[in-house]
Amino acid sequence: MPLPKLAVAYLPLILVGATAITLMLGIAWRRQHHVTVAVSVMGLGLALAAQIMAWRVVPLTTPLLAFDGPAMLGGILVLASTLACAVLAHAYFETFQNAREEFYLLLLCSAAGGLVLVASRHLASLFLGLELLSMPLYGMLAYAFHERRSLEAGIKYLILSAAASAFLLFGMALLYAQTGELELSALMASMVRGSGAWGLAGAGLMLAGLGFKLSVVPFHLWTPDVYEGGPGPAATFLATASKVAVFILMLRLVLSAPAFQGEWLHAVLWVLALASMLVGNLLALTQSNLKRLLGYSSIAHFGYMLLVLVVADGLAAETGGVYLITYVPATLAAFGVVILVSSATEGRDAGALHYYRGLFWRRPYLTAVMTIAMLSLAGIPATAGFIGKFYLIALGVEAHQWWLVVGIIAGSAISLYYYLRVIVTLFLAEPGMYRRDASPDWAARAAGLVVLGAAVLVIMLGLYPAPMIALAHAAGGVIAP
Amino acid sequence: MMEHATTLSIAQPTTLLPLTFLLPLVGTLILAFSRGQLSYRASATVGTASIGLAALTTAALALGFAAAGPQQLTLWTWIAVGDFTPGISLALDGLSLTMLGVITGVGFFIHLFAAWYMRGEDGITRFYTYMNLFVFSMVLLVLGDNLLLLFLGWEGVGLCSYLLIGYYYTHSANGWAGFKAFVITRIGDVFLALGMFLLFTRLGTLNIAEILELAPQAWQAGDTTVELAAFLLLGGAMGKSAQLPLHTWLADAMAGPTPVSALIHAATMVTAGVYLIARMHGIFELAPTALYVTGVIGALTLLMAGFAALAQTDIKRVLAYSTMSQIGYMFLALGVGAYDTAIFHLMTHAFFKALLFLSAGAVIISCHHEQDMRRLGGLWRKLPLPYAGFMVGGAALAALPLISAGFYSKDEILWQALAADQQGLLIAGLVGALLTSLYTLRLIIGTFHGTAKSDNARHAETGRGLAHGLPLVVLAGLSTFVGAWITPPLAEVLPAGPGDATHVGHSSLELLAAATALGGMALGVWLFGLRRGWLRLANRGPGAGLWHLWHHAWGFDLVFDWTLVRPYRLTVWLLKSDLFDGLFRLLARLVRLLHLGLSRTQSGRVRGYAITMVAGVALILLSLALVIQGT
Amino acid sequence: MNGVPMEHGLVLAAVLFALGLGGLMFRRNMIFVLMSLEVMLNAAGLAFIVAGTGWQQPEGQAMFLLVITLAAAEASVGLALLIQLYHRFRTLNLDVASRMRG
Amino acid sequence: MILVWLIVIPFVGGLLCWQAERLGGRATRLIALATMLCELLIAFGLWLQLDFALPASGGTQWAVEYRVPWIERFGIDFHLALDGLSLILIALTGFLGVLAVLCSWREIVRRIGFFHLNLLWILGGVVGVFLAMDLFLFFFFWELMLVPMYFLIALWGHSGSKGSTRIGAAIKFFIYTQASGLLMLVAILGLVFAHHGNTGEYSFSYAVLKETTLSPTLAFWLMLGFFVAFAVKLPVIPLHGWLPNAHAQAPTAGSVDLAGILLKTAAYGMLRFALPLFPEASQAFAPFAMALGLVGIFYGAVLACGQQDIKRFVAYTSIAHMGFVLIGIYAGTELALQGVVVLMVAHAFSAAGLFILSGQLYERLHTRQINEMGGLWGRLGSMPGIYLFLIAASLGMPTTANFVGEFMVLFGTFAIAPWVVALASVGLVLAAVYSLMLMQRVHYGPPQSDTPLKGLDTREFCMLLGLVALILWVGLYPQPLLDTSSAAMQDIHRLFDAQSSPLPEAR
Repeated sequence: MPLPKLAVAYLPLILVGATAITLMLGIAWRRQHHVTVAVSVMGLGLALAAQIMAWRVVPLTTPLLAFDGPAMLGGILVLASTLACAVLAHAYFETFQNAREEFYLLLLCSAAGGLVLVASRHLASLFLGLELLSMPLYGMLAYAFHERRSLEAGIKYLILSAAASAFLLFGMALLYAQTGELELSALMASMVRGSGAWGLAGAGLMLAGLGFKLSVVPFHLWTPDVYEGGPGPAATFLATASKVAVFILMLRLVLSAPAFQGEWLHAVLWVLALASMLVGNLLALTQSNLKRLLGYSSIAHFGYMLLVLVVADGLAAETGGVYLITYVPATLAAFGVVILVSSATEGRDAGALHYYRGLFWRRPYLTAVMTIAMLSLAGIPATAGFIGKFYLIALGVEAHQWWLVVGIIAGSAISLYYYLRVIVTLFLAEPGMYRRDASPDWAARAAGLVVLGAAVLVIMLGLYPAPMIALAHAAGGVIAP
Repeated sequence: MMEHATTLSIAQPTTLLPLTFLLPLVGTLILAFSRGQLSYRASATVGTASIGLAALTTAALALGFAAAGPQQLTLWTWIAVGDFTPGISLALDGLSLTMLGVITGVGFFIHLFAAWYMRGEDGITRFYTYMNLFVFSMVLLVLGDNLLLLFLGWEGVGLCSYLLIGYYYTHSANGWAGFKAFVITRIGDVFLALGMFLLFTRLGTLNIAEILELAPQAWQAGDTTVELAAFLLLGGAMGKSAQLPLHTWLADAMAGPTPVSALIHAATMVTAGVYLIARMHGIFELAPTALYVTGVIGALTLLMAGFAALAQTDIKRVLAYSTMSQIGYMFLALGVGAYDTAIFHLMTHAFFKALLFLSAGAVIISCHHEQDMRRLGGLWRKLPLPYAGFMVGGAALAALPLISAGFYSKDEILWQALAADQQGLLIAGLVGALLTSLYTLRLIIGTFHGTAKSDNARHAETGRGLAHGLPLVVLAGLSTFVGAWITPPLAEVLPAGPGDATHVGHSSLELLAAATALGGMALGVWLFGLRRGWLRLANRGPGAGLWHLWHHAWGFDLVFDWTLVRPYRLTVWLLKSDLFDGLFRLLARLVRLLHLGLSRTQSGRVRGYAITMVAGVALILLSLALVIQGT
Repeated sequence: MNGVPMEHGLVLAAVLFALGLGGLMFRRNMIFVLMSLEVMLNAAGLAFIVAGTGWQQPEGQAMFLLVITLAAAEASVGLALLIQLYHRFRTLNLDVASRMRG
Repeated sequence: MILVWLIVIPFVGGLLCWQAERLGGRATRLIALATMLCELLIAFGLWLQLDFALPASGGTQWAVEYRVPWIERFGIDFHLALDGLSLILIALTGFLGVLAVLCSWREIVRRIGFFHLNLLWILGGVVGVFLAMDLFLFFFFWELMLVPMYFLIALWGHSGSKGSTRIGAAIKFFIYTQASGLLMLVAILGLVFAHHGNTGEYSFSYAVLKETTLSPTLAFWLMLGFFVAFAVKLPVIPLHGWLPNAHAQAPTAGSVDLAGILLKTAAYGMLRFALPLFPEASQAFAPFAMALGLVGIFYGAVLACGQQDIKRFVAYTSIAHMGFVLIGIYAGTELALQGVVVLMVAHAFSAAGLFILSGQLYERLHTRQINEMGGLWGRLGSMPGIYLFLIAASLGMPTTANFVGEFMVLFGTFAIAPWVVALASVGLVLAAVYSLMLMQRVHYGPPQSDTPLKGLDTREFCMLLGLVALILWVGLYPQPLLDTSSAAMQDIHRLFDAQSSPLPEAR
């Protein structure tokens, strides 16, 4: 294997790691918020560029990592969302009293974990990536530990995530015991030859562990609490980069290994998908905290996306890619607005919906961003979300998964109720209990630009989705063994 | 629209033809868009003059008709889709000319009279707007050469009738009376519409002349389809002409101003059904059953209404039931195939019934809007002209032999019934004649003789002026044998009736009819005038019951109330909360319940979350165990 | 492997895992919860070792090392948060951290 | 390219209105008015210029076409095309747009810019629906127009009685349409994949998909998917739940657009897509559809009688009228289809008129409750006369456009389904019942007070007079309309009729 190719493939990971180390050293030397942000943004930007460059060398396989289409796409999404989170965090921590710099360190570590995870082709790298992704998140979520909710979110996530990790590990161990393989493709191959009860149980436990990270019903209960309590940027990262990475991993698992869809697992996935899309939406119905609401909505969205894993054929890879691409900017925009509104004043995040009452008449463009994000999450045309939903339904129709299609329709009908409620709140005139507001010059700041950019991206992808489709198509087409 | 309208080369009279409906239309438009700027005088002038000019136009047309015969004029094609090409096109023949004469001629005098009658009322402009619009629609009804245009007029007159019945809108009851009239006639209209659909579907045309030409080729006499078509047309006619059982609206329609009753609910609109059947006689000729039923309905109606008229106390309601009864005669005539006789009676009836209504109107205005017979009386000295009107009109209504117009037409009907060998109908007609004499006498005696029974009657004021006098005089003249001299030019349009006037039986029937009428009058004088035996009969035992029954016109209103109105109201009430929508609301409630239930799992406790997670894993493993067991 | 079949080792690990799970589900004290988590992770580690030994491969033990590392990291972060919890609420009862719900 | 302008103009106009708010309300309104007039003029110009008589020999059925690739992965084009039917409806949209702007001149005083943005965007979306000839694009616009409509109801609506809020109404409207829309999307995709299965190529093009061969079962289900989406919007009982609330709680302009145009998109969808794409299945389904139409006629009529809110009242009458439209569409004869076109136009005028009048009554009386009215005839100047005319139109009085439409539908259907026509005709009686009942309860009876209310001002009078004139024009001389849509309707009729006359037993 020629070294330069390998170097190109590894470059993003190396860059992220290097940035993290630089930051660590820099913080030890001198605390400078702006500089920290600048360095991490620069590092992430370079990594993102490198990731895009790395597309040239796919597919490339090493014993632990596989650089293929989904990995590249996942890497790009993870890095882009991390970048956005970093910029948003800059705004968020503006008024923060304690040390702010370590947050970026954690963020970068987590991003590195994500990069590993999306490319992993070995149980060890999978495990490493996943833990590297999750572990810093504990810290990030509890970062504002003076705020009781943040602490609570951290503790909850820590305990439950560790439990999930334990399930995952035990599942891995059982699979290993069954097959004697740790490399995923070999493992799958031997599962095809004959899967005993231990192996299947192991697969089930792994599914539970990964399902937790994707907050699939019934492993979803932590989601709203953690989203609500965690500081905005941490929740954003959790909702975007973390979930994207785990989903990409699962996508590659089911795509590269048809054995993963043995009848039983397939049925389990099917049930989980249907349950997630319905339960997530039902839970969100009358939610009046925006961050919780986004948590519930993410449950539902990943429920929809499980359809991709259930089908795992034909359009599936492309659909998964497209849906992720459409999901990320919309979520970023929604969280971005929350962060911007929260950032101006200290204290709890501005999660409660009543803060947003009549926002339009004060901050029309910010409201437009939020509206676009909500519409996109609801899957209304002219937003990227519509293309995603279109793809999903197309996939369901193609694969004759009628019940899941019905589930998607029912789910999105229910979801409209709460998305629309949020939207209309933004436009109502009556004053709320008390207002929180973004700073007047929000749009001129980096965070504002990110949010606007995300919204514009949502609209652009909704109106002209061809490039996105091409990207997802390309990513789905190259899957390493 | 007129410029590109006339495509064919037109003989002189035809160009006048559109004027008959354009003049009233112009009147309507002027009045409607005056936005309250016109004075009473101006409104009345515009409203009356437009009809007067239309009447002159009709006279001109009649002269032209004598010379040139039937005319046809297409203004423009209304709708053209495939075969479906009804035009806005007019046809003038003897029948429509007769109708046109009645409408514009009698209509003009009624308009004129209204100028006197409506003095002091608000909204005279509105009144004349509706009246002119009515004449416009009625003219289109009779001139339309296809069924759709006829239907246009047909519905238009219904609307005007509705509006004019509810003219005094501040009393809800008047509005509801109009409502009732419209809805019941609309039921008839639906039959007519269905008849149109059927005829068009089978014959491929709506043109009346073509239908009459094609029908005998398409159908044998007595064919089910043509019977059905005839029955449907009959349904339409029954609604409009207030025939059993769709008659209940007419008595309530008296809520409108009296000139309206005279024009719409006596002279013209209610006879549209007769016109329709006469117009579509070719269909009825092919449908003997329907034709027979027509006669039977007429007979039943004339009896039912005759009895009901006996027991009314409101002079206008007496006249209303008498109108039903007289139209019953016309239907009877139609039913025996004597179409021309029916039209002849239609014409004479228009004269004398308009006269009666206008006279009644004169009485009502003179007596300060008192129209209850029980509170009138002794007016003949104070109101000589209305009294004379009542006498002449009553004579015609009761078919006083030789000198009244009614005698000639009604006698002809009875003769045709005999000639057609319909003894049942003949007997009904004779009994009806007796009843007619009775209630006419009761009306006249009750209103004009005896003593004045209320202050309103004691202080009656005599009406004055040309608008008051001229219509009464002219119509009175027409109600005598003079009116019977007018022979409608129907020979070419309608087939001759079964009877032939030169037949031997004719004169003996004439004698019988005359005897019936005179006997009825004598009985009436005896009952109501000399002995007042009536009151004793009506106040005791079975007499009181009959009185009650007849006073409420055999209780049809009650029957309809219980079979139609109440069930409909009940349905409305039952569905008020939108049943089907309720299903979806239930669904929404279910979703909300699920939401609440699921929200309870979101307890906030880590241990709870962990337990759920473990339970999920356990379920997954359990399902695995089941699968493994299964294989 | 001599004598002990792999299944027995796995069952042992499973039992350990279930014990940890029980602690996780039913203990309120955060210290015990963290300990239960350790038990669960170590059960998984044990299973790796059993499996590695069963297949005569070193990878099982390598994985065990990773698991140990994770457990340690988990514990350190967990303890840090535990201190904050105590600092704030003067109790180690996890049920106090249930402000967010619904 | 002109077609693109038709769509773009309202959208751009809307943005301009939003920004023009800082120049004051008047400027905003004038811009909105100018935009809609521009739209109307373009439509009118197209009408004068183009020939809709017959498809050019060998050419397409479209008079104008515009096509650029959009999403090539699935063969989706940005494909707009215009024929007579679309043009009529677009002109209608333009006209009602003008009315909507005019009738909110006084009513809307807050956030004028954003209001007109939404108003114009609705109309832009609707125009898109009428022009889209690519199924993806059609769906795109179909859903897109919901959003501004939602805002219109939710932000400028009135709260109804019994705790029904405007937001609730707006959400209900949105959910009904969106959920059923997704069913249509499923059906569209089913069709596309069926086509893909046959040919190996993806295409969303109307012309291409029309040629797809489908198994009868599949065709039936796909047709049902389309039908449900359109049935919700039309609305067909029992999927009508959103309509009364949305109508009652929307601002006048919203009701005008909703009744005048949005409902028509459903009928248009049936005519353009449901029938031509699945002629056999539609033929098989026709008895059911007609039965549903009948149910709608009766149900709407009965419920209208039970309403206390004048706007709800008019809303239910719309359901009844749309029953006739449904029957006409599924009768499939040329006469009935042409009748449907006329009836759509007629209902747009009459319902819009009644809603405008309801709005004006509300401005004067500050109530929409019927039992708080009564005896208004003498107090409102010339308004009751116009009210009367519109009521007459709504009950299908001859000389009005509604009569022509209804009777053409009935005439055209009679040959196919006489019993349906017989029952539907009973609906004519019920129409009289509810219409006159409204008249009676609002305008007749003892007046509540003697003080005259403000009569119509010039703006209001001109608006209403324009409507009256148009209703009369279409009622007396509908031929220009019929000629315009004739080719399109003949086309549908041919497809439908190819399935031979004796009705196959439906599944």
